[in-house]
Amino acid sequence: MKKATILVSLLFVAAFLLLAVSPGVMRPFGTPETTAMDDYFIDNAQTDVAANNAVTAVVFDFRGFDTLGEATVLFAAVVGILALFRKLREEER
Amino acid sequence: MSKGMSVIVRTVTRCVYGMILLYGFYVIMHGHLTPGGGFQGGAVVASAFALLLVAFGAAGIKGHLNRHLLQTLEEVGALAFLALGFLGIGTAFFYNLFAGTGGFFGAPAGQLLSAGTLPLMNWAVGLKVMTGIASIVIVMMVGRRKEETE
Amino acid sequence: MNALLVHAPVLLVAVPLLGAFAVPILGKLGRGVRDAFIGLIIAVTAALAGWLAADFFAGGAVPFVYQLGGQSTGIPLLSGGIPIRILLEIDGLSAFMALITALITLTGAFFSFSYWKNRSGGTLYFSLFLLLTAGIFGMQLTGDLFNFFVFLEITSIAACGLIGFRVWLRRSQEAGFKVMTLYTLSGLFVLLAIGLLYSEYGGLNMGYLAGVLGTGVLDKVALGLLLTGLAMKAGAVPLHMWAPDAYGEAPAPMSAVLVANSQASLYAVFRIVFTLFGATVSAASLGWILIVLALLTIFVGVTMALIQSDIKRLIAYGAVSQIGYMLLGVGVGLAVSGHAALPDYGLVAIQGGLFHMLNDAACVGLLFFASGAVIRAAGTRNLNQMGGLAHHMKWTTVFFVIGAFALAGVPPFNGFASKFLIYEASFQLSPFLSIIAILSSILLLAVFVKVFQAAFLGPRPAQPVAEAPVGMLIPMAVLAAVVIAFGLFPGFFVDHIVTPAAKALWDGPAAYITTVVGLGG
Amino acid sequence: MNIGNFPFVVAALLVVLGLYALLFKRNLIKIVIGISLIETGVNLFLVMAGYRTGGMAPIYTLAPTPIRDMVLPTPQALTLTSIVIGLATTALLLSFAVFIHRHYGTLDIQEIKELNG
Repeated sequence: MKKATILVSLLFVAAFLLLAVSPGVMRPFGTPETTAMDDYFIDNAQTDVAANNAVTAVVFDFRGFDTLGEATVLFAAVVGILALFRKLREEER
Repeated sequence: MSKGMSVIVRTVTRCVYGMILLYGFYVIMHGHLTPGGGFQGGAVVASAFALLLVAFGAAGIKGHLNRHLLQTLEEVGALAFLALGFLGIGTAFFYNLFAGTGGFFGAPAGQLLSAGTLPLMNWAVGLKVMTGIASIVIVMMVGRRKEETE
Repeated sequence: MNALLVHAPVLLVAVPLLGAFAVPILGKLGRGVRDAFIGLIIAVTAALAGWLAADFFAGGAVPFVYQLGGQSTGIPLLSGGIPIRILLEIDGLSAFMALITALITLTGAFFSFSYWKNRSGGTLYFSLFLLLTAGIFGMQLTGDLFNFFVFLEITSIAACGLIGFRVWLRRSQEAGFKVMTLYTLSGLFVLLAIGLLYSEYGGLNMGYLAGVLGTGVLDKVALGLLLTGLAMKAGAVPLHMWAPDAYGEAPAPMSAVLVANSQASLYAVFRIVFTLFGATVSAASLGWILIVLALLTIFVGVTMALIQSDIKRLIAYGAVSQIGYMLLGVGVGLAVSGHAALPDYGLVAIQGGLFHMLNDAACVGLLFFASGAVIRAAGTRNLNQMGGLAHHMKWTTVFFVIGAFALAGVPPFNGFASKFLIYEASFQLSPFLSIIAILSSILLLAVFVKVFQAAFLGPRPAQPVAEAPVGMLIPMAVLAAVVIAFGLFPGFFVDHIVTPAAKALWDGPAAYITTVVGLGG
Repeated sequence: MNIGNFPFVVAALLVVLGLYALLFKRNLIKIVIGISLIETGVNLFLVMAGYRTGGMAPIYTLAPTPIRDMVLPTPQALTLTSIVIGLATTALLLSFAVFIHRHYGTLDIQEIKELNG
């Protein structure tokens, strides 16, 4: 019974996702329509940031705050893992 | 297992270890010019540490990779990145202070010392990622070994 | 505006991050230095949040943006109508949520100093705590969808590190794995929705997207994914199965912060249904979906609380049911916001829902703190093995009773004030809603009377237990004072801080959009 | 050659496969693999959203002349971020799996259910 419910919900999600990417709903591959933001990055990476690599310009300058968050996620994972494998006190064993 | 793997693996590791490190540092250093950057280069360097760990075992790398040093370096990398963000706070957080000024790191696009704070951030993130992943791998390896002996 | 205040939105994230990165290094200098530093960081953060909110509400609650890395902080740089940099956007709701987070993290940190005194890994514990704080603030202040996802993941990972922190308890590891799986899944749903929206509209800013979203299938799928993911992270039934494990197995002060974390996800649900999709989807049908979820959450939370014998798990189910009340209030508001007449009780319902967030944070926090003190003293979490604690722990008993009555909605405590607004408004939409809500509150009161009788009354325990240390009592006293103050003077708080927040939702997305893309729209 | 929506469908199928593993597998490691599969699907979707037919990498160093259309840089940056986040989650999940194995001596979720009800 429980398994049937899970299967039905999985099929539901699958249908949902495939509907979203089906032709007519999702645009065809390789044809982005609204590209004003990305065109700005491509055109101005060299003048604004003086970086030849537009992706790095986006990662560290235009969206630098995301990268700070990303570094924080990794830091959180490291701290969490160190905490799990830390040395315990005698009374905590 | 704690003694590491066969002599072939260990010899090959000795040969390629330096090259992987060099390549990783290259990727970090040229992040603003060529494909790559702090994260990618840091991951390459960390993979060299992981290779060392696999080849020589947890006991074999004692004294070579100090866990506490790695952790401190990771915190230093994170702090440096945050400090670079704070550097521009006169204008806005994460404002790129040096880019295009012509001075320090202000060369026009295409040179190694260009792009303002970007190369510095690449180094900070690279340091953070290489030490972070390395300490995850080492801690998990050492923890697993303890479990085997218990 | 003051120069520091201009940067306050980003400092609310950056200062706790600075703390989190520096704590492991400072921890080597000894516990005193470390604790002083953490106290300073968290106090500065809370003061900044309070100052920002005070200035914001006093200035008429006009939304403003903070542009990261640009030439100007206040005026976003646009390209083809799309903001190209990450924007933090403060409106009434964000400022209000930041106040809640500041209150809970401040008391949680000071409670933790005492709670984690004789345990291992204190440095790592506080580092994770500060990361969680930064993540929650980031979720509430950011105006960029992908940035929101990044902060969502920071809170997920930091929260799971804290849930599994007591590694010697096997249940905490099980809870950690389970919660991490579901948090990751919810994060990936959100990311997939962001990808769909980006591929269609080429932008990531919420204000920009709110202005251009259509009514196509793609938008509906994105809305569905966002709502599923965030409802899962907020702990709404039927995706609540992680919530009691998380609240129940985390260290006591962290359970309180986890509730603030769930509320941040709930904030995102409100932001998405009112602001992001506010102009394009049918408010009535979406509102009724929220109402049904809310009723289910209230009902399941209370009935499951009824059968628990583990004190923390019981409070955890109580906390789950309170999420339902918040959803109910805002859901009623959403359901009527589509009406042409815009009846006034819609605004009252939203006020009730949001005010209940603040009240719930205070009283659930108080209950978790008190339960931490009780478990520490009694040495067990099983209610059947406790008894007579009131003889030795007078202050803890008083605080527990205040928290329990407030949670169950007994006057004159704060839970009553906000629940009354919810009952009043939902009665006008359908009497059935308020009947279920009231009945559940009464059941919850019965549950807490049972707990009180089992844990605090009865004969003196065989060996005397010690009262909780002062370091724990003071944070509890602060929260109890908040609970009583909000209960005695609800009008003042509703007028000055809740109404601007509720209006930010009720008045629709126009102000939020205009702040980003300018008056040209 | 026009391939229409086919790449997006592949990404969606990867997500569905991952969900299947997550929901029906009993081994904790397989559940983690399922999560990684979903992550891969989502990342693939993100990076494909930024592709322009015939575009080249958005890097000016040694770029072929004349410069053609470049693919969109933002999705690549987002994917980079989400890959690192995925790494962090996977590492934490696996650590929890290690400790669950230490405590319970098994990785089968049927035998690890103290937290029901």
